[in-house]
Amino acid sequence: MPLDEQKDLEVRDFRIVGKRPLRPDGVDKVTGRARFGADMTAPGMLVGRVLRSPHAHARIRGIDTGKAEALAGVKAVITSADFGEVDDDLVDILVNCMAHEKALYDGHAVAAVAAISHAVARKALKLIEVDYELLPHVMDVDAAMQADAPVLHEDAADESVPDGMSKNVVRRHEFGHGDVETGFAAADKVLERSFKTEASHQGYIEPHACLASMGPDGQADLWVCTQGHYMVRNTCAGLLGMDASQLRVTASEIGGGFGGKTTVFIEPVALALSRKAGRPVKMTMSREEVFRASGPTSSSSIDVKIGMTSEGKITAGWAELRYQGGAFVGSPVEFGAMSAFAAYDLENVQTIGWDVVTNRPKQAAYRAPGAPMAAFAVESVVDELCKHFDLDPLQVRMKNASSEGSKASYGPTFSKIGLPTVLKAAKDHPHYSAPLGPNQGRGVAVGFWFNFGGETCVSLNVNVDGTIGLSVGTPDIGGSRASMCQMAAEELGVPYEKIRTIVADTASLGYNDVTDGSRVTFASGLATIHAARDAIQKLCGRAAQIWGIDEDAVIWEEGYAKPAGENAGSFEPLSLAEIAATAANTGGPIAGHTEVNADGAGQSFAVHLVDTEVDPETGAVKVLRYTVFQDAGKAVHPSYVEGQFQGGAVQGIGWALNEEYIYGEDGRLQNPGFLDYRVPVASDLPMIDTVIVEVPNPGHPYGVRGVGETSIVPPLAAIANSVSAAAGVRLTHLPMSPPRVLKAIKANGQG
Amino acid sequence: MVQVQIWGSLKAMTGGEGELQVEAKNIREMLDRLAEAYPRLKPQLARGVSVSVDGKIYRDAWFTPLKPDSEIVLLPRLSGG
Amino acid sequence: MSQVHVSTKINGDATEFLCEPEETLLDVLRDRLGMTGTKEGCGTGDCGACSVTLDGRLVCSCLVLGAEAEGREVGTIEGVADGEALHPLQKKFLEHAALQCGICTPGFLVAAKSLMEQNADPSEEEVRYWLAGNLCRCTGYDKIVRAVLDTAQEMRSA
Amino acid sequence: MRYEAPRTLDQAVELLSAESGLARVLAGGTDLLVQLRSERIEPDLIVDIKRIEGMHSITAERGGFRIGAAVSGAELGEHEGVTAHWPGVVEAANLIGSTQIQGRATMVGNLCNASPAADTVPALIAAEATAAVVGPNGRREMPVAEIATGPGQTSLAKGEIIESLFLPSRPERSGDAYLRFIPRTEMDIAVVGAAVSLTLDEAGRCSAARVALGAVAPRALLVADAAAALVGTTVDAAAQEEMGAACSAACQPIDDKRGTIEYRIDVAAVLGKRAAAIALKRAGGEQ
Repeated sequence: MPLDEQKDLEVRDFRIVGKRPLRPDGVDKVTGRARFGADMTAPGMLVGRVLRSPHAHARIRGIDTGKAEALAGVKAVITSADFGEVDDDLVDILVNCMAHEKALYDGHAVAAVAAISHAVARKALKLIEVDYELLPHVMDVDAAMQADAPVLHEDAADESVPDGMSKNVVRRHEFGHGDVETGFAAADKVLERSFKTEASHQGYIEPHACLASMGPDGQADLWVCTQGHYMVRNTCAGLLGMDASQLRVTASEIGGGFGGKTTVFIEPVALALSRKAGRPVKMTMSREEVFRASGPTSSSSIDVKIGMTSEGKITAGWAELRYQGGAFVGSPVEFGAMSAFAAYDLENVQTIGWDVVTNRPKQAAYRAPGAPMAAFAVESVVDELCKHFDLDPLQVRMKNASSEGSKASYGPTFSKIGLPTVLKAAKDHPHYSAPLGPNQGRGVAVGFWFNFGGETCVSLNVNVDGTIGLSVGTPDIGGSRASMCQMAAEELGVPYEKIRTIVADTASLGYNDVTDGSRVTFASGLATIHAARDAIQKLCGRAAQIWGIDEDAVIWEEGYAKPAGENAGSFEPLSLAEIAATAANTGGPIAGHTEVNADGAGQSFAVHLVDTEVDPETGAVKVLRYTVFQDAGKAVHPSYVEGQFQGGAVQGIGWALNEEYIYGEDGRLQNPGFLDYRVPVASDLPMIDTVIVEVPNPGHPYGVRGVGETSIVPPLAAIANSVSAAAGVRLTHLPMSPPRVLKAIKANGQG
Repeated sequence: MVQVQIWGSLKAMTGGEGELQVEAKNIREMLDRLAEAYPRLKPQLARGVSVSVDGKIYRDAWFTPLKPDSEIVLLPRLSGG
Repeated sequence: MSQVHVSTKINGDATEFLCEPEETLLDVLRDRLGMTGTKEGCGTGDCGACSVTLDGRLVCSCLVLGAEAEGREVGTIEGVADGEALHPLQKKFLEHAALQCGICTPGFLVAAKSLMEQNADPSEEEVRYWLAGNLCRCTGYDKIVRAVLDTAQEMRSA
Repeated sequence: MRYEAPRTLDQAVELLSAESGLARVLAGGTDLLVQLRSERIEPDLIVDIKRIEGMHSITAERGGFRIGAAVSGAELGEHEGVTAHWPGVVEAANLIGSTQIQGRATMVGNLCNASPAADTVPALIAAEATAAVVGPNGRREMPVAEIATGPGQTSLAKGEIIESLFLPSRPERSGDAYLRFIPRTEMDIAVVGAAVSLTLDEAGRCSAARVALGAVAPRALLVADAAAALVGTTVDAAAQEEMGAACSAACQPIDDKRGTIEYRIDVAAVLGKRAAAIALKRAGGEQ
């Protein structure tokens, strides 16, 4: 859709989109009927369990499974030997699911059993003998980059990494334009600071779970909680050497993902066990396994250098980012490097990112992967420069903000983006000028995320009674079935309640990319709108047949086919239900389809405003007030948009204040549970206020932008700026746990 | 001819050039020509890229038309959480 | 290994089951009785997804042995609605969009119902502390707390 | 594993004494079930004491209170008498875990789990509470401070269980308080815990005091120097300052996932002072 059609978007009067209907899966979820990953059973089902390495780095000299196999009630034991050769792009995934020559982190799977009960499975694990040769390990990103650091892989680096670096450095990324040295020379103040963030976990409340069943004929079914069941199918089929058609994957209800369920861990293991045992195998991770062996996000070490004039104009921005992504290639450092300065319209900008491997679990995506740490570092330095020149931090951001026509720090020129509008909304909000008490501080930060569209396929079936069955292929994590029903109802002109949206299995609908990149309301929504339009065209065709007029003399208005145009004649409008009732007589079933690679996802920006209070004697931080401002393009279901804003903010609060992976000297995870991996609890928080800004995305028929991820980008920085103001000292290491805050306060007092 | 901007770390594969010119009418042709003209870009192209055309980001759409005055920017393959 | 025979009452229904001595009430509910509305998020009493009532007291069913249910009364999410009629909390959770993924929702509802029975007029702070043992990772708790406060107000004026 | 739920104390003692393998007592289960589940322990016998007569009762005795071993935090918090006399002990018990945990967790369990960070132990020590230990050789009353001997270790002999705790009567003008530091507002284990119990004379001077700290040593510490800093003073700022310094000086903490040595030493002083201020108010009749 060309840009000049945007005005129509802004004035369009929606009937159902923008309202807050009850979600269609709601009653099941408040009554306990909804079935999640661990809620399925099958006749003859076995219990699958994984044996995990207690060592951070060890060569596996041998695994003796004989005693376990001999135990009564054990039906299968597998190791990496039970998997064959796989394509290059699947090797890391396979080795992560089942260690091959080396155990690369505490919790790395080395073998698995299927048995008739939990008790037998537990005993069997103890009977598996693994001969480990312990190797030195490395956990910290900066330590892993040292020339003499223990090496995980001999040849994982690609052509981007210069010679002479540690073999743990596996990728180098660089972005930017202009010349930063020229920019720094034009500044009145150039500030360089270093930052660290610890690894955090998505912390979804539902542990990974699946039920696999494979018959001797090689046909298999898999029930699993995942953000992408087509991804699970393709990956597992590749890992097990199966045809994709032989594996049907059904996505269960999913108890949170936030990026952590965009890959496989136990699923191929369950299938391999089921194949060997000839019976269904159910596997669920314990919470401890989730922490030790699923995919937390990277920890990071970042240097930032920014030049500013005394009037608050940023003359240059530079950052070097080092992320460890666990034991395999693939930290999201390139997204950190791309997004770090995306909120700023800069003439001179350069970012460099290093992807580093360590003896930690392979990172998985976590909500705007890579961006929150980069924003923390950059927004902290911008804040410090504002303080240096005694400038209003929002005005400085307004002065330098990216807007339509700005060249983004990662290359392209922005089309219509909402950052200036979002900044203005924050500046005008009463929160920004509210008074603060002693030991309190206010922080502000900007965040950006790209958003993503991707491959999408939906099918919309008009039932004979005039109701609609809508099949989508993107698992619903936060209410997307409601949004799909709204968009289909909007197009078709039928009541919301007449539509039922389901998440179809992999055999029933074409390929869909994973629910990630904040893409579902955008991409599945776009596909739903087009599928509805496809159905409308067919409905109009049937009406034309009935009336005996040309198809293009029929228009669709508010649920009715109507004759239109000079020669159309005069007929009573036909409702969708009336046309559906005679479908058999007019050509058979009526359905609309869309198969699309949905490009044109619009970027989303947010500003977070937060007040905190610091106890100067203990370093404890209390969040007093929090307001999120974010561009949603068009909020289809505002309640769930607000929910994304609030949830992202609170995950960010956790990351900023208390959540961290803590490893001992032995390389073992010290806090693999919700007791000591401290996610925010209800009593830690105030209400999270939200302001939805709507600057329509020209790439979507209703102007929708993804909203799920941007909301976790600003909070780390906003809270750090707030705590730094309250404590009177700059905090540069996340999380800002009480011992770190108190130490900084004391050091400041002595300095 | 279309102008293609590449990201910084790829310049090491193009002899320091950050803006490349190739003859192409669509994304597929552009990627093919780049691989021919700059063989050291091949591994990255094989791993996958996104392409921004006039500010709109495409991931796989080969036949997206390119015009001589289009702003074309190569990006790492985008995904999310 | 000999199994324990247990006679109990679940949501008012007399129920008997056999379980291993080390099985938790959560395991029994989910794996033996097919009552999967009660969820397991951690198995260590730190997330509240498995909240049930035992003789009217709110507990984590992962920290109760199945054998301990002998002669007791257990209340689960499956007993919160009265047949077709949703409990006011269930309705308010839907109205306020107080759930996203929904995995923590049964635990929150059981816990909030227990609060309503103890305190008809809780403050926001009381709601937040009462529910501090129920983790939600999607919502940031805002809409959950609002839903509970709104329910309390509605139940008081009813 | 066997599960037994005896009806009498004698039966419980007999079961525990006769077991040749690993036996564990189940009260609230909030620690035991976590250990079971994580496969850290695999007991051969679990003795559930909750069906024993009297285990759930709180009774007045010699001007104080006897609290059965199976009394949960929630039940304790609902008891007006104990809450009025020993608010510090009750608040310590009520700080343990969530509402759900409160429905199960007991003070005796907290004591026998012997975690250095147990919340109730400093408060009970400050209160000079005793434990009634019953075993094959009969019944004895022991100071709470002598139960835990180190992390996870107690002085209880095979077959012995704690039947109840006794909180003594208190003089006029007395108050107690317990504070702990945790990173969140709920659901954490104490990084430092501090309990103060004190009595004022008619002139408002502190005539007696007990100060105990948790999570700063292998077991809860009774800090005599801290108490001495209060006695004879009006518990004014200077006395509190000196008392805080004594708290810090008594710490022998470790670095772990919950806090650093330096942090624990600093915060012990802060919490000690703050707890003293609350205990002082309570002794003066304020709540």
